[in-house]
Amino acid sequence: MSKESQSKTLNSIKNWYATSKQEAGLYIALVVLIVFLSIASPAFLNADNILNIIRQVSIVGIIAIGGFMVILTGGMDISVGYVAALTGIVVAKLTIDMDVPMPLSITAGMCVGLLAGLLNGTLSTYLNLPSFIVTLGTMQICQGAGYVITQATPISNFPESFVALGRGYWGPVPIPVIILAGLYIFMSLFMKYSKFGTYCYALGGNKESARLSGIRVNRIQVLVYILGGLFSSLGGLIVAARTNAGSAQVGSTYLFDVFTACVLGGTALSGGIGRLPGVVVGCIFVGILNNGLVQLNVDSFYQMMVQGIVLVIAVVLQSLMTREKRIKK
Amino acid sequence: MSKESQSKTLNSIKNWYATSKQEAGLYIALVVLIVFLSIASPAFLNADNILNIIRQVSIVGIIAIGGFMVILTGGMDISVGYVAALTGIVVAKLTIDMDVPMPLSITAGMCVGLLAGLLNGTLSTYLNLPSFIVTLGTMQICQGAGYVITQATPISNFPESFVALGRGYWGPVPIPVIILAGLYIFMSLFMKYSKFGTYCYALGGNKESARLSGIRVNRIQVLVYILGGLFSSLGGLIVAARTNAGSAQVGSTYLFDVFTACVLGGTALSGGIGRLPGVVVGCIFVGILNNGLVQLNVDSFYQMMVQGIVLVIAVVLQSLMTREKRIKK
Amino acid sequence: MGTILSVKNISKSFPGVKALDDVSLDVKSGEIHALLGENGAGKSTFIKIVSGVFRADEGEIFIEDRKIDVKSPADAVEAGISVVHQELNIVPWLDVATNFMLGQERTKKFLNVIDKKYSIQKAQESLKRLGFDIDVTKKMQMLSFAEQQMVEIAKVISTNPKVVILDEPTAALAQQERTNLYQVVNALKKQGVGIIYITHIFEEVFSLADRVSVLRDGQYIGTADRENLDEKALIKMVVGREVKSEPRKSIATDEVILEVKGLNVEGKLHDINFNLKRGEILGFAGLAGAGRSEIIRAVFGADRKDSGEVWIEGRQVEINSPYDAYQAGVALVPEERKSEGLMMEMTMEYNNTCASLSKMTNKAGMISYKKVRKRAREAVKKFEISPPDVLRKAKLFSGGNQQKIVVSKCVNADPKILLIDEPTRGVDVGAKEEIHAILDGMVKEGKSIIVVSSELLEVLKLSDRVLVVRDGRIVAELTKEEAGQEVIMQYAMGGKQL
Amino acid sequence: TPAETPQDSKTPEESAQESVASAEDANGDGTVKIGVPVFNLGHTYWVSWVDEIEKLAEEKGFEVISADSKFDAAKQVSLMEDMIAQGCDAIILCPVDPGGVGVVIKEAEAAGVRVILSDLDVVDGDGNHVASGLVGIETYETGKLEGKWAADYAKEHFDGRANVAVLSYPAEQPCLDAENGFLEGLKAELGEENVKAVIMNGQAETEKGMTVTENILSANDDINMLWGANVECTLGGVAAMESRGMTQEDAVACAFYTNPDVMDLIQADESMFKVTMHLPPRVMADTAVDMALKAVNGEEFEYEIKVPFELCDKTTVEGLMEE
Ligand SMILES: Nc1ncnc2c1ncn2[C@@H]1O[C@H](COP(=O)(O)OP(=O)(O)OP(=O)(O)O)[C@@H](O)[C@H]1O
Ligand SMILES: Nc1ncnc2c1ncn2[C@@H]1O[C@H](COP(=O)(O)OP(=O)(O)OP(=O)(O)O)[C@@H](O)[C@H]1O
Ligand SMILES: [Mg+2]
Ligand SMILES: [Mg+2]
Repeated sequence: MSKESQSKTLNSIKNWYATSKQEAGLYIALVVLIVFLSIASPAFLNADNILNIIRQVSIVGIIAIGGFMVILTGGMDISVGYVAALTGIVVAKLTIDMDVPMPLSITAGMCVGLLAGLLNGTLSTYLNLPSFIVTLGTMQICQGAGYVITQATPISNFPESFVALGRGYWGPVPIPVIILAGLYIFMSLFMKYSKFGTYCYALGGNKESARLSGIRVNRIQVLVYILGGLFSSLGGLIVAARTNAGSAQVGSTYLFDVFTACVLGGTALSGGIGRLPGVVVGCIFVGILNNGLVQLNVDSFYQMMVQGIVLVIAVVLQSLMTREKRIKK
Repeated sequence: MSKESQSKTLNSIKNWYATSKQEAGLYIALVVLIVFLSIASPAFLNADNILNIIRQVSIVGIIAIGGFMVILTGGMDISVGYVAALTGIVVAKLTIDMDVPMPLSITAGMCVGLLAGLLNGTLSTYLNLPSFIVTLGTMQICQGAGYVITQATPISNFPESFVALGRGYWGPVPIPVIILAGLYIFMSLFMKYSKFGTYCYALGGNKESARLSGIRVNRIQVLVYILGGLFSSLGGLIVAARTNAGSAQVGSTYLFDVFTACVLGGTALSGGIGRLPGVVVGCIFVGILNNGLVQLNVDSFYQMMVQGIVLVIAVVLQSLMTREKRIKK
Repeated sequence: MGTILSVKNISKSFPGVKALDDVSLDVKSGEIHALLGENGAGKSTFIKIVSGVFRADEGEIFIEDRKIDVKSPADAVEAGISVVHQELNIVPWLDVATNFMLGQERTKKFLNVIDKKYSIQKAQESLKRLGFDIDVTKKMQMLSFAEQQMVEIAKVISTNPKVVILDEPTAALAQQERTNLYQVVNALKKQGVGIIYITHIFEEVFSLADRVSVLRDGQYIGTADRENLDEKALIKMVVGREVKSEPRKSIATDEVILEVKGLNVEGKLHDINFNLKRGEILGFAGLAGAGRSEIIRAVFGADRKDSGEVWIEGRQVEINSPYDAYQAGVALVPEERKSEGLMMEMTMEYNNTCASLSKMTNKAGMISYKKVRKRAREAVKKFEISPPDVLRKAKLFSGGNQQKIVVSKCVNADPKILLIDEPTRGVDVGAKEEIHAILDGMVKEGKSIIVVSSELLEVLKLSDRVLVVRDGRIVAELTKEEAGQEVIMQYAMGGKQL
Repeated sequence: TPAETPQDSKTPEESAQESVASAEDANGDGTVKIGVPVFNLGHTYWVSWVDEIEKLAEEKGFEVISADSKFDAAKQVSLMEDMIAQGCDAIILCPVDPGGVGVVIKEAEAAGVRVILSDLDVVDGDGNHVASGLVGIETYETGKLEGKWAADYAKEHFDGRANVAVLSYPAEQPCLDAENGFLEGLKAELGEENVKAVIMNGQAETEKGMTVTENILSANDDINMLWGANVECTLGGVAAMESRGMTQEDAVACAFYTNPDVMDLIQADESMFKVTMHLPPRVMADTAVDMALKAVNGEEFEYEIKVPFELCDKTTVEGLMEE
């Protein structure tokens, strides 16, 4: 009996390890990075800078939730950054230039994400089009629309209350961080404990098996794209609040950041594998990397190179730590 | 007997249709676009403009050969654009600033592609890392190196002989077009009839099967990445010759152009499916689209939107025409 | 007859499982050596080591007394070892001929250009030898599962190997093709090739094998000459106990629960009409490619149908997708477990419950992993899934155990009507009886089942009624009493008309 | 000849000399740290600008932390936050999005980090300046000046007609202003009816400039003038024209901003590249650094100092090259 209970605890430890080990390498890489940076730059570890980093991370983090879900179900959404930008622009145009009440214009902004997601989802699912092209098209449409609306001149000066969404604090904690934390906790649980969440994994794992198991794969797929759009829009709201403007000069970097965070966090681009906690750690890694390079005052031309090299090292480290004992594949 | 031979011809027609139909929709979309543009803008169909378009297409076309091969084997290479840029920069630096003889500096330039491909290939194959991250890292390294070398100031004024590579003519035909045409014909045949080409398809279709059939999949995979790098470098040489400079401001758009051309041309991003002739048509489509918007004098803010919309329409059209009768899977 | 392949003291561990423990085996040239064992005994692992897919932890491999080091499948192929693996390994988008020659292409000197004509010719010839006439320029994907399997088999034996290893080659084949395969295997044997033949079907062992070796839980149990064995002894050797096989008693009622009327799928199915009664097990027999799978897939909504009505319990239901089918109380165990049945990267418990998640929620509508786990543990017990690790990824189970997981998934959904395509493909003798007993138990609870199986004996044993399918048509309906191997085969091959 | 005399009491050169301001930190606890979230290091102008600041840092003994905003407003805001968190004493920036950075600048100023703007001003909702100082430029007026120059050239060589291929870069406000100014200047001199403009986004890159110009040329065979929003895309445009066999007989090329290559071209006889507007990065950097140091040391200074562009054509190029 005692032997059995022993093997039970052993098993549960194994299980914990098994579920989190796909990110284990990332944790180690993160720790290495943090230790290195805090030795190299004394200012790195002060509370101010840490809050600063997570506040910066929060936007990519929120967008990455949606991006992650799409990737998890075996698709990809490269329109995320510009959907975010367009959302901010629409809200700014409506609120600032047209005096539409805040709640209404925010709703309109979220509709950008909704529509973009609906377009992405419907075309890629029901017409079975490659999601790369569909979302590329959506991306260009959003980017273009952003320029058309703003005429390349950012629309600034939101009411204070809205700006607080991006710049305010709740006690010592920035509001975007609270939003991110809330969303992550909720979505992590949702992805794990809801039927919808588990079905997302099934879709990415084997769409045909999922279909034959009576799962309505198309409907779920479209919903996931819509959620992707909505999270992008939410991110866009926060960017707008943070920069106090709706601007078409925003959005180009989110795509790579989101993908990098997901992949570093152990998400397989082929779908079916990955966990939100990993993604958030991936985002933090990317954020720390960006911040650290500034802290170390690396020449900005070298920054790109260093970033590339660190990225490769991180992923090598991750893979070496994560390696299941060499078995096939 | 006659019945048999009849069914044979029938079969071969069916086969031809089956192999080219994955691009059929694209051809139709292309024709629609051309007809529309030549009605809307009289200058569109003159010989001058047509040569102009294919000359512009040739750079993306050459890079796309390598990009296609990587995608075909189930990977992705997002470093293509910046490998091309860095190649041009290295050649410029050596030739112009350091007076290295042309053949030597061109060789050095091609080594950029070789090394980038080797890095991409080795890490993603032998360490089994996600090709997205690895090539993203390579991309950043190349981009950074480009800026470090040029300090953001293009290095200009190649010898005439080199510039001819990008701007010269052979009779009425621009030299880059000849290079592209030659490469396409050779590579199309090579991919179709050679062992290596067939193995690329096998790798993308089912890597494990290929391995079990005794194919040395890793070796081929690495070679494909190297070829991808080399084609990028070749494209980079032509960009440098065309602009008469090695510049770090080049390269950002090639990635999307290459992927768009491949996907429009019927290449599956999951690997195993696609043909080079489709890719070249995809490139031409992208080229015509860019050219047409200028021909029509579309406001540059609206250009992006229109581009996105046309892209989505093209791919919808393509899918509707291409739809195989719904069979299982 | 010299020893051609000799494997000594092989051990192999996977995380949590010792798959092989000091196993030795030798094969003589011109010998058919059957390798038997329960699901998960380590048979596939053993041959994967011999063929370079896995590396052994310990042990040596000799070919004709020469020690070889197989680091990759390429090395094994070079050494003359050819394998048909248990799971299909094809490149779906390439044509049959290219698949057939993959890795063995004959090339011209110039740029390694493949001699395509030769490929086509060789593929066609080899397939014909197996009694198999298909257009080898077709895409592999267009072939049925059985046809794909035949291509693989044909490929392997066409390479003039020294050793041929067949891992459950007949599991996907129907009677006719099996017979063809036996002939080819015997011909190879005459040429002096050493053959390892893995199977769960005992008739094959008795009609083909010269010697029989048995593995159990990764341990080598023993080798015996076929002459010295009878079925009982063999079962005891494999399972370690006796297996009772009792004939089923019919409990079918007269109440029609499922009725299919005028079902057509263009080019595949023509005017299919049949019904299923409550408590009945209805068998579908026919040759490979006859369209049996297509019928139940169309009923289930997995494939589009051009016309036809489905009535359940006297009411017409619209089934246009598997979801609709599940809502109507119909579940399907698909034919191909790897591509249609399982999510290979997901855990056993996930696969086991993903079709019945609605039943796994707590009051708040959240999935209760306690329930999921409990259900998975029950399934492990009921289906004797080994290793009994519910958190193991599906891809890490042996073939037979994977099959059990698929069946358990559909049983968990608690359907009124279970459609089951090849229920015991690759399942060992003991577990097969278990699955049969489970199906029997289900009808006793008032459920109804349609079984499609290429194993005639299985159809005969399970079914209360048998429908014979040929060329997309139902050509005969036989009661339990009328049905017999010969009659069915006659109908199936078109020798007898209704 | 400078394009415009600055409105301020002091010329930038004077004010720069006046304060070879000690780089002592105000509270004397170390060296001054200046953060520079650069507008876009993809372009030569900004590279030279940062280089100048770094040179000054060595001369005057302060520390520079620079990073690339990559022309992304949100990225620039992040960098500023990083720099504030890191304890910079001052930040010098050209805002990617003048509307957007206001809040961060306020935050910085509140945290005692003095912010000096370059190129573009930032005001809050009530129209008050939020930063400590501004090194201003006048792109619209400068563009107009160049337009006048081009009009004179057209009168002399092209019978007073200007058919311009415009390689615009609408994403950057100063570029857009310059473009509008140029066209305005042109039209004012030649008359609306004699000016035709084909405006396309040249994306500020050589290869894109070249492609777009090729496309413009094949749609319009009467182009005799090229204007580009920066040197890179204009060079691409010139290359496109030249590879079509056009010479300075057929067309003239005008650009905004400079680099050494362009000066060579303008100096040469056979090039169609005739004019550009030079904004001396050294003066811009000097002025900004000077303001920043003064601000950190608590000295008084004028809020805005305007730095004029200088017209760079054959007559002035040698003088400019010497700098
Ligand atoms: N890649 C793997 N990783 C971990 N465990 C594995 C792996 N492959 C097989 N196993 C385990 O090794 C044991 C032997 O499996 P194997 O596939 O050899 O069985 P088998 O005898 O072929 O069974 P079957 O008759 O069902 O095909 C099983 O317990 C299985 O779960
Ligand atoms: N994906 C496909 N595309 C085109 N034809 C197909 C496809 N799958 C199967 N077929 C054809 O449909 C017919 C019936 O298929 P299938 O072999 O699955 O029937 P079956 O009676 O279930 O046979 P079995 O179960 O023994 O394999 C065959 O002629 C096969 O070639
Ligand atoms: Mg097995
Ligand atoms: Mg079947």
